[in-house]
Amino acid sequence: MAAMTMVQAINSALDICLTRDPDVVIFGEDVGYFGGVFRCTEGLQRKHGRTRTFDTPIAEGGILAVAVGMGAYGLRPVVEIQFADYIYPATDQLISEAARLRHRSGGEFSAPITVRTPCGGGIYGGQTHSQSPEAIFTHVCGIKTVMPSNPYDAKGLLISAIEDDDPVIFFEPKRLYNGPFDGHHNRPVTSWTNHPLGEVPAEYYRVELGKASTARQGSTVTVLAYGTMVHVALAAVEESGVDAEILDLRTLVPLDLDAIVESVRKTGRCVIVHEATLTGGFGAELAALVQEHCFYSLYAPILRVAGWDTPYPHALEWSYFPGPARVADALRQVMEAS
Amino acid sequence: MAAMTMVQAINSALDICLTRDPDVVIFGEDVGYFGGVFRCTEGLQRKHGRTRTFDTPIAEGGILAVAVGMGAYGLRPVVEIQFADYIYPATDQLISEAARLRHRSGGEFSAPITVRTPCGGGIYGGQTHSQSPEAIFTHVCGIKTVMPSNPYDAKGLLISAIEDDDPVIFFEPKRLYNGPFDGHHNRPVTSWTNHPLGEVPAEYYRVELGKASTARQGSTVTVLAYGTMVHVALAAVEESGVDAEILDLRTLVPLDLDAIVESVRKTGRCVIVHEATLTGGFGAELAALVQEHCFYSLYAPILRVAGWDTPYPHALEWSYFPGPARVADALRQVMEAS
Amino acid sequence: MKNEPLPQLHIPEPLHRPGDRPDFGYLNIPEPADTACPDPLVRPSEIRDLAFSLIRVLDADGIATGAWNPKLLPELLRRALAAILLTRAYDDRMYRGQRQGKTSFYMKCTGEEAIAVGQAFALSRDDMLFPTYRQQGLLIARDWSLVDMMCQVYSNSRDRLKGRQMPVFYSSKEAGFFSISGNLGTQFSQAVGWAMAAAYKHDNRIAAAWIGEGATAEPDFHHALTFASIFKAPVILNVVNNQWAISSFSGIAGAEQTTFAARALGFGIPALRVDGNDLLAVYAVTRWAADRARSNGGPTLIELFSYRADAHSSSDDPSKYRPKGEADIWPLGDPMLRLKQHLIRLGEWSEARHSVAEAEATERVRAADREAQSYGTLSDGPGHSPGTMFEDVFKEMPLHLRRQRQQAGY
Amino acid sequence: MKNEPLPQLHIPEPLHRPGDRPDFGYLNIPEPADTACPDPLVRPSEIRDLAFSLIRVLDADGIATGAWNPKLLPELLRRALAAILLTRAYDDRMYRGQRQGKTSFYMKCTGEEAIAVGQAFALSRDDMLFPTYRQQGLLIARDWSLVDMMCQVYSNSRDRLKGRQMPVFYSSKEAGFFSISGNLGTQFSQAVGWAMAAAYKHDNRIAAAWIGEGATAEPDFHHALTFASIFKAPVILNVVNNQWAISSFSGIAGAEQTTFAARALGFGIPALRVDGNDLLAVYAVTRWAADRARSNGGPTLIELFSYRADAHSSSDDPSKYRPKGEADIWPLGDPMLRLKQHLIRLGEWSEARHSVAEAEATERVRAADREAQSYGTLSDGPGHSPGTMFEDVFKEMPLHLRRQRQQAGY
Ligand SMILES: Cc1ncc(C[n+]2csc(CCOP(=O)(O)OP(=O)(O)O)c2C)c(N)n1
Ligand SMILES: Cc1ncc(C[n+]2csc(CCOP(=O)(O)OP(=O)(O)O)c2C)c(N)n1
Ligand SMILES: [Mg+2]
Ligand SMILES: [Mg+2]
Repeated sequence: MAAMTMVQAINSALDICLTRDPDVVIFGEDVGYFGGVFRCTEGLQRKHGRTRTFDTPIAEGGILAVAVGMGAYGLRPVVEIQFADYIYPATDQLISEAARLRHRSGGEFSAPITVRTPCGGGIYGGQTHSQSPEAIFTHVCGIKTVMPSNPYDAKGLLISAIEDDDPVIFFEPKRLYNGPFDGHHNRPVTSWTNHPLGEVPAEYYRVELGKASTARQGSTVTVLAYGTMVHVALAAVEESGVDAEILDLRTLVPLDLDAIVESVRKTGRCVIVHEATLTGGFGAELAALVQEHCFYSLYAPILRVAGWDTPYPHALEWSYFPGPARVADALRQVMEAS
Repeated sequence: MAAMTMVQAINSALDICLTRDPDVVIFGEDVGYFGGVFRCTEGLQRKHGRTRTFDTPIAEGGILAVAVGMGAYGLRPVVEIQFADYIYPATDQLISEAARLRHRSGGEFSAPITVRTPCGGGIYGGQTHSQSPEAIFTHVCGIKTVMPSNPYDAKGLLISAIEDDDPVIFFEPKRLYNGPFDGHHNRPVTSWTNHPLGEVPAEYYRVELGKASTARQGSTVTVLAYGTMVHVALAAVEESGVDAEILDLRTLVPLDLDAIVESVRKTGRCVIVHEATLTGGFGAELAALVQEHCFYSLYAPILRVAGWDTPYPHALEWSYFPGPARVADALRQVMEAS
Repeated sequence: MKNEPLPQLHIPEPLHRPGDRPDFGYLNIPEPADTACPDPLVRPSEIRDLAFSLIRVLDADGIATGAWNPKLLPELLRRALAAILLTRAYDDRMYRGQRQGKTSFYMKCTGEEAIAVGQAFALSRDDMLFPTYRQQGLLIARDWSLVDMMCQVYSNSRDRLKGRQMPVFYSSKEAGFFSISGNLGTQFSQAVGWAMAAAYKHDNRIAAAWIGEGATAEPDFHHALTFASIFKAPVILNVVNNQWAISSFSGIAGAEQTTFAARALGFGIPALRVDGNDLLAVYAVTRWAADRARSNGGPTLIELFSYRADAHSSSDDPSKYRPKGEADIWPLGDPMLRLKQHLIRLGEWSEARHSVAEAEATERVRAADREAQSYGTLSDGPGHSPGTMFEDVFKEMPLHLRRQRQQAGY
Repeated sequence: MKNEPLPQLHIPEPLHRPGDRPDFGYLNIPEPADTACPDPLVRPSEIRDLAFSLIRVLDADGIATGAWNPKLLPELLRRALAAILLTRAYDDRMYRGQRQGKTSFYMKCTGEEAIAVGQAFALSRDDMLFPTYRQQGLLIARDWSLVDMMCQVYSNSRDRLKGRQMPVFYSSKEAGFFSISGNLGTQFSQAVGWAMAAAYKHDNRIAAAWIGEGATAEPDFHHALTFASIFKAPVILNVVNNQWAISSFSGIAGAEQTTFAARALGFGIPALRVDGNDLLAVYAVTRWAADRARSNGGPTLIELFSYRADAHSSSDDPSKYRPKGEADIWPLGDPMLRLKQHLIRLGEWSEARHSVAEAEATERVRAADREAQSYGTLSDGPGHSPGTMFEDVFKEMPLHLRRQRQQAGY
């Protein structure tokens, strides 16, 4: 075990996969010699060689296309999209191709691709370096969608994603790269050192896709969150004093519905939190499922706390960000409902 | 008034807009001389001239980019994406550009673009000629999303969309182009002639964006539907004998939430129907909103009837399609719930 | 500048529309002897002119001549002719099957058969193909089972794609034939990825991809050229310029300005432009590009100049947008007739043998069709069970899909 | 072929990395006299060689010479030099502002100033500009308010973009300067749409767009060339090749194979390749392309060959991936010094006047900064009210946004 940041945990997962499987190749913009703008691939080219971790032209659609072709050959490509905001040029290759290939070829061809991409705000990135577009992909059958909230999960989930034979989009909340950020942007930055989930085994291990974890046990309301919002929810619980159970979903598709239903049936209340814009966000799917499966257990409407339906603004990003105060408000509101 | 198919109604709207506004230009693949693969632009080039309705290269992203640039100039481009399944190469220009331009430029530049695109299945188009990707765009702030269910609305909504100063995606359920299809694919095809909403004024009129209409009044359950599913819902009501109120949403963003809430508060039950895949579909947003706003009026869980979470299969399309039987089942199920 | 002309938006328009008398007099068609054949490892900058030429081998009399003559054995030529005849017979039968309602849709490659067939013969059997919907000739030239292809078209119980794909969207790993996509262009850049993987593995198989001239406007075309050139991928990038993209003439794809082969010049990729109705020329350029790719020379772009002699698909009626009879006066002729004429000139073929071969092709197709229909058709079944729709979305069916399948009653 | 070499995946690598001694000896730099200047309405096929040349006007001694000499009046040259000095002073001050925490981010254009400034002078004031983030010189050369630009960088109360955009993503309709996007490349094809609209309206304004050599790999580049060539759009398409795209050298964008100007050849678009550090040459090619566009001659692609002398942005540290001192030995020199030298050679400038001009630029920037900061900075405010975030998503605020704004407390 060693204290690792999320960047280091991701780097460790990539290093291990390159070492164990000669079919793993890593590519993307600036990931080669330089090691990535967030340093997640640092040192990998030097250690594993130029053809195994290399820079690509600036063409996200080309990166995905090449990954699909390599997957058809039998490789296991792990690509980086420099910011999730730049995944749109790749949507056709992702949605029409990677996600559909196994089905349309009767199972003969597949696209065992992992797409790593930093998402979320909180670094003054403005509207084009802050988005969380996970809901666009959770709607697409044939793609798995993952978003870890801590170094331990990041490493274990990333190894699982790379070893998975289906395409996986692996969202990395960039605001968590170097510390467990709870939304209090005015407080001193905390680091992963000393955080229990910043303790990461150096060796190979997996965290299974499709399984939520309980970030906090509680009895009166279930909070469904993922990525940065897990830490925000923890802060909100602290501040509101509401004894909430917080589920860290970790994988959105396939979803750990049973864990969700079990918790909400127990607590009778549910608050859903995500950083992406509200309308049509993944929270909508969660709310639809929860009301369907837990209808008779619910004491109060399910509330969603999310980014406003606006672009992520540069200077005003903390007004956009669904911080602990907004989550705490929602917790109080569901507790007050009769 | 004249009997019009949906194709004719759309053609009439385009013709009127070209006539009234010299800044309207129409372009897309095969829309010029030929008049479009679904014939919606037939005769427009001959009547209005080559530079006003013209063919483009096969590049959906290029089409949208050019439309954004034209919009910035001051034109009002109306573009056709030949099938909604081919909108993905245009997502970056749609999401990152058209939808964001007004906001990011402090209101100085805008993209008053209308994107017409045929959606939905039922013509043995297989997975790449049958999709309904509306949920990908309803999640994107800054875009309006419209889907008419009949010729009268199609014309009035299309004129409103073209005159709207924001980007609008206008989904045309291709299975409705020539008749009000209720999902009974084995029965004889019916035409728009004699359908009350196949009666369309020849002249200019608007149907306001953002307003639902009541396709059927009823008392015990509210069905939320749009596009082809409005007719499927009508058939299902017929067959189940359930006295449902059917709302034809017509515009998904901005949504007529008040009409929805009013109806569900009255009926106490809600079934949502769409053709797109279930998970993360627009039905999720509707369910989330309905449970939030009508929680205390609901007798039963809100049910969603939608396409399965699979690609739209060619030969098995009627097993995928959420037809009247499945909708009727859901109606019965919500009625049985205590 | 003074007295500038009024700015105008230029909208390309074909020379001839329905009602006009078609005429290809404006085409400049060089003779086989006009074009030199460089070494396959030549520097691309030395052969830029080939992008504006037209490589040909068969002259007007059916004699093979010039520097590009691949000097093929008559036996191979006869096999190629047989594959062309079979492709044509197959297209005719399947098209009629669609008209009879046995399937929903069909696409012919009439007039373009020499492309897929000639290229299949020039490649190794284990090279990987990334086709569009108009290269059925690749499968046929690789002796792939007609019955298997028909079962896909009929979406029947033996359709390996389980009724999921539209007709003609074949896929066969065993045949080295990548799953055809409905989304134009996507295969072009994927092929480059496959080729990069092969190079990464020091595997000397190469990839070949096809795209229509219309679809070159898609991003995948740009990505293919970009990645192939930068990473020197062993891939052959083929643009089939059949003059039409549904109702849009090639000018809507850029043909008024320059050739499609010229697109390669911007990437330092060698460009060959070839008479696509001349099987020998098609073979020769493909072989050249394959040799180059296998020698670490990287990609080649080939423009195959041809004509879509029939409708775009069974849903299309070309008389709405182009003059009747264009195909008949297409100056590069019919690829089948040209190859036949050549073999006869060589003394290796005769009208009599040709009639027999034609009848054989028709009969093979008829027999295959009988067998395929015995496994079902789209209209009459049997097809795959609806429950199969839930399979292969993921490798293992996740819980939500298992529940949906159950809900659907399977 | 026998004895084929083992297939290899080629990964481009720059000649020099940190620790190496940089050396640009491999660059082939022609003299101004080497390049002919064709008529602006020349057929593109006649000037393909210009895509592989390098148009220059200023020789090593600062003398303007050759066929492309635009013969500019000294007064214009002095104004251009002033704009370059102002751009440099502006960059320095804003960069320091970022380092002092007054804003979150900044991007300099050091070493590339002659491009934006030279091109702005060659265009008409009402031509429409579609820039990237490294053409602040366009605004400055158009005498746009420095204070207005700074307010955007500081996201303060006078920021017309209301704190929504990252610093340097300027937008000004009045300045004919399109809203800069964070998504690389998108402006390139949009400019073509704007130009098509102008042609549609018989309006003789033209559009000009910029893209980095790295971003040419994006689809928008392909779309721009495709649509511009097919519809003969009156647009100037500029590729700024500054050798680097963050940490990736130009070989990762294709520079090992050919020039970026050559991309135009595949579309029958004239290609000019120019010394981007030579303001006179930049002016001349831009004027040529503008004349062509305004005469219905359609688009021109210009590659501006330059060097990114500083970091990619305030978040970047180039010493991690390239040798120190490359900028100092860049063989095309510093654009400011070259223009200064030229003016001195002409007898129209002196070291003394230059010092005064530099001091003036610094002082203008300082004064503007004082004013801008009086309207606020990112760190200290005041900025716009959070309630403004909900505006301009749509022209009229729909109900759900009004409700959200209310919920947010505004
Ligand atoms: C992304 C995408 N856009 C549009 C279409 C609709 N479409 C199918 S075929 C076709 C024309 C293609 O022409 P071309 O590339 O020249 O190939 P050809 O049919 O001539 O072989 C079009 C526009 C599609 N399938 N995919
Ligand atoms: C679509 C997209 N992909 C990636 C990025 C991240 N990014 C920002 S600048 C840059 C490098 C651009 O290099 P180049 O085009 O050469 O322009 P330069 O910075 O040299 O002026 C990258 C990769 C982006 N902004 N947009
Ligand atoms: Mg074609
Ligand atoms: Mg650059």
